[in-house]
Amino acid sequence: MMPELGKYAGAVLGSYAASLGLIVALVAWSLWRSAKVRRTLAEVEARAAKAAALKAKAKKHG
Amino acid sequence: MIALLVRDMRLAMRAGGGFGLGLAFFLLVAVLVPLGVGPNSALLAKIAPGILWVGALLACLLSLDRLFALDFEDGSLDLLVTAPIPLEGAVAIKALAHWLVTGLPLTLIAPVLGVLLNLPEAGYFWLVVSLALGTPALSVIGAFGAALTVGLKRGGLLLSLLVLPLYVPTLIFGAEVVKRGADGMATATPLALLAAITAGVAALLPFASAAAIRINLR
Amino acid sequence: MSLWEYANPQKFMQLSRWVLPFVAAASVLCLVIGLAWGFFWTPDDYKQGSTVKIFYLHVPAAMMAINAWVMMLVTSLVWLIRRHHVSALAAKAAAPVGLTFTLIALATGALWGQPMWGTWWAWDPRLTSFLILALFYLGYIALWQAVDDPDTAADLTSVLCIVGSVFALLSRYAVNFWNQGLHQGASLSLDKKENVADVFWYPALVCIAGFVLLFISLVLLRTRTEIRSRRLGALLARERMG
Amino acid sequence: MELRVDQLAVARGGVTVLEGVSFALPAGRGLVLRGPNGIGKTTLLRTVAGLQPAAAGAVSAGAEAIAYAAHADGLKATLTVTENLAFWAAVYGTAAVEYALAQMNLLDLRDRQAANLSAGQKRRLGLARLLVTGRPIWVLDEPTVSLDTASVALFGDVVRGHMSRGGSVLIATHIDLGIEAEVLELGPYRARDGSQSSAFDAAFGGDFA
Repeated sequence: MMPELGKYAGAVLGSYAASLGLIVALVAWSLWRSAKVRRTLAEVEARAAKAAALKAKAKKHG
Repeated sequence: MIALLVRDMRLAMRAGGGFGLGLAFFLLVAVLVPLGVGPNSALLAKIAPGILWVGALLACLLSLDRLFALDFEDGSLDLLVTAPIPLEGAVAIKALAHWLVTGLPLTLIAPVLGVLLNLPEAGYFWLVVSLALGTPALSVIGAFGAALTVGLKRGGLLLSLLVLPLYVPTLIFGAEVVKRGADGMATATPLALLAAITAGVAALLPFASAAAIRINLR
Repeated sequence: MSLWEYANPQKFMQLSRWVLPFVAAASVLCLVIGLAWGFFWTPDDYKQGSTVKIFYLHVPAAMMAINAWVMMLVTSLVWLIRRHHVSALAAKAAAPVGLTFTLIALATGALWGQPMWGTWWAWDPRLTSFLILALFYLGYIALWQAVDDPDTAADLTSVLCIVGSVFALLSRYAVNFWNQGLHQGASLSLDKKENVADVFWYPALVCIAGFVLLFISLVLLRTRTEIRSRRLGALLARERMG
Repeated sequence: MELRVDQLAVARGGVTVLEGVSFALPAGRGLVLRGPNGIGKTTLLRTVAGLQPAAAGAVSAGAEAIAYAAHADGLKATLTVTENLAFWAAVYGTAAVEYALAQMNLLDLRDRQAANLSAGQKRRLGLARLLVTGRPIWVLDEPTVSLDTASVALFGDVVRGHMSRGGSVLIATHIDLGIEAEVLELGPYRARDGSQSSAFDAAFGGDFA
């Protein structure tokens, strides 16, 4: 199945490895950052909602 | 406007350091390169135009981070923005003042350093002409970089990263003029392109620089 | 319904959440098909041998490296003129993608140049231009990183992007003037496809489609992250103020 | 020339700090802004002076009628007192250097470099700049910082003189300058629950699940 690359095997395989490596690294970094920001945002949103609920409650009683 | 030019020149003269530092750096480059590449005069003659242009460019870069930062720190940039002179004009004047205290002395001292680097005789005239035409562009482009980074801590390094790629066309055409002049070839084309870049950036870039300063002061 | 509605972050988030999986899947599909086709089922070039297979990575990456900058230029202009936050954030999101494509084009170019020209690096006008383009990307990204206030950063980077575009064009011209170069002419353009035999051309087209879709999906994903991060910053600022 | 501020909202770092600020300052009058630290006095004054855009609302007087003075005096340490003032006089196209020196009691120091002035003397020089601008509306941010009692009184006289010639003064200060001026408490204009500017809320306020 593997095509005969001849004397240029190093250059061809190196190109594919370098390119795919860079792309995979970029995608992985983007996904990791996306997940991290999404998680932090969810935490802060929950905190903000809780604070708002507390404030509303205090208003009702006071 | 003229008052601003006079003030900036006066400040540069009295501060002492800034004025001489660029020249000293330029001199050091011209001394260190032969020490690094060896005393072969044919090789030095060949690379002299490029070394002299790169040296002038880096010497220009040295004092750029103070161009607006000093005025920003002591509050006079705020006052200049609210003053009745257009900020675009003020930026252009400050770039002109920067050129008068760095670019112009570099241009005048360059032939002396050309001797150190064995620049061929035919090259001296073109060295002075190309630096005289090209260094104003370096000051104006540098003013743009300084305007972008004016409010930043550690702006100096970022300034170099932003400005050096913008210097590429000026450097290429400037060094090309000297190279061709030294080889006794026709210099009209790169010289015209160099002049066109200088004229273009002097006319247009102050608008971008003024916009960047206004954004940074908000 | 006007196109500008999608410039609203909420609208953008809704639309992109729906679109992103499809674009991402299509991009993976195109890249796998195009690269596998090119790698396994195309013949060697009579002159360049098997190095012709690098073409399927090198050319699409180089095209997208430039297109990414053009996209940043357009979104920067939109931000300066119409003040749509999504536009500025999309430009910010695209820059690292563009830089990666530039690096791919440079790396594959060096690997290709070694057997063809006998050197890893030649100061050839095209390679040099891409090196300068990489510097422009670095400066742009560094400026985003250095400025704290997000709107100020968006304004400054937009100005830099516009000025940088002019200088990138000037540099391209200057570099051409400076060295006529070893690089073959543009081997792929839509009206000149006779330069390349059909066997190479069809898989290359699939690869180009794959790179375009990859760029779109990465920019969508990263823009979504930037929007969330803006909202996060705003919420934290509100918390601090009590 | 009247300064009129209408429903002004100002933002610092993208967060609205004051909103709904309205006042009118007729020629010959003074207005003192008061409020706790951090409420946004400096931001408000910078917005009025045209250094930053308003988040909402309008300022009627053009920026070219306003002379602004802030904490930093914009002095150059290596220039003499006269040179510092002469520069601004040239920029504003006036010839009032001698008059300004006399008014701020700087005549004896005229040839001294700004680097060799005390903090209070520098401040006086910074304020003398206002006199050479020839502009009718002064916008001052804490002008009396580092001035001693005598200098505060001197500055109060200068401000009164300016008002008697038809000039007006908008000033943020904690101390009494001894001038006749109305007082505007900024407390009631504090932006509600530290809210974002409305445009930003519309853009980033929603649900980003």
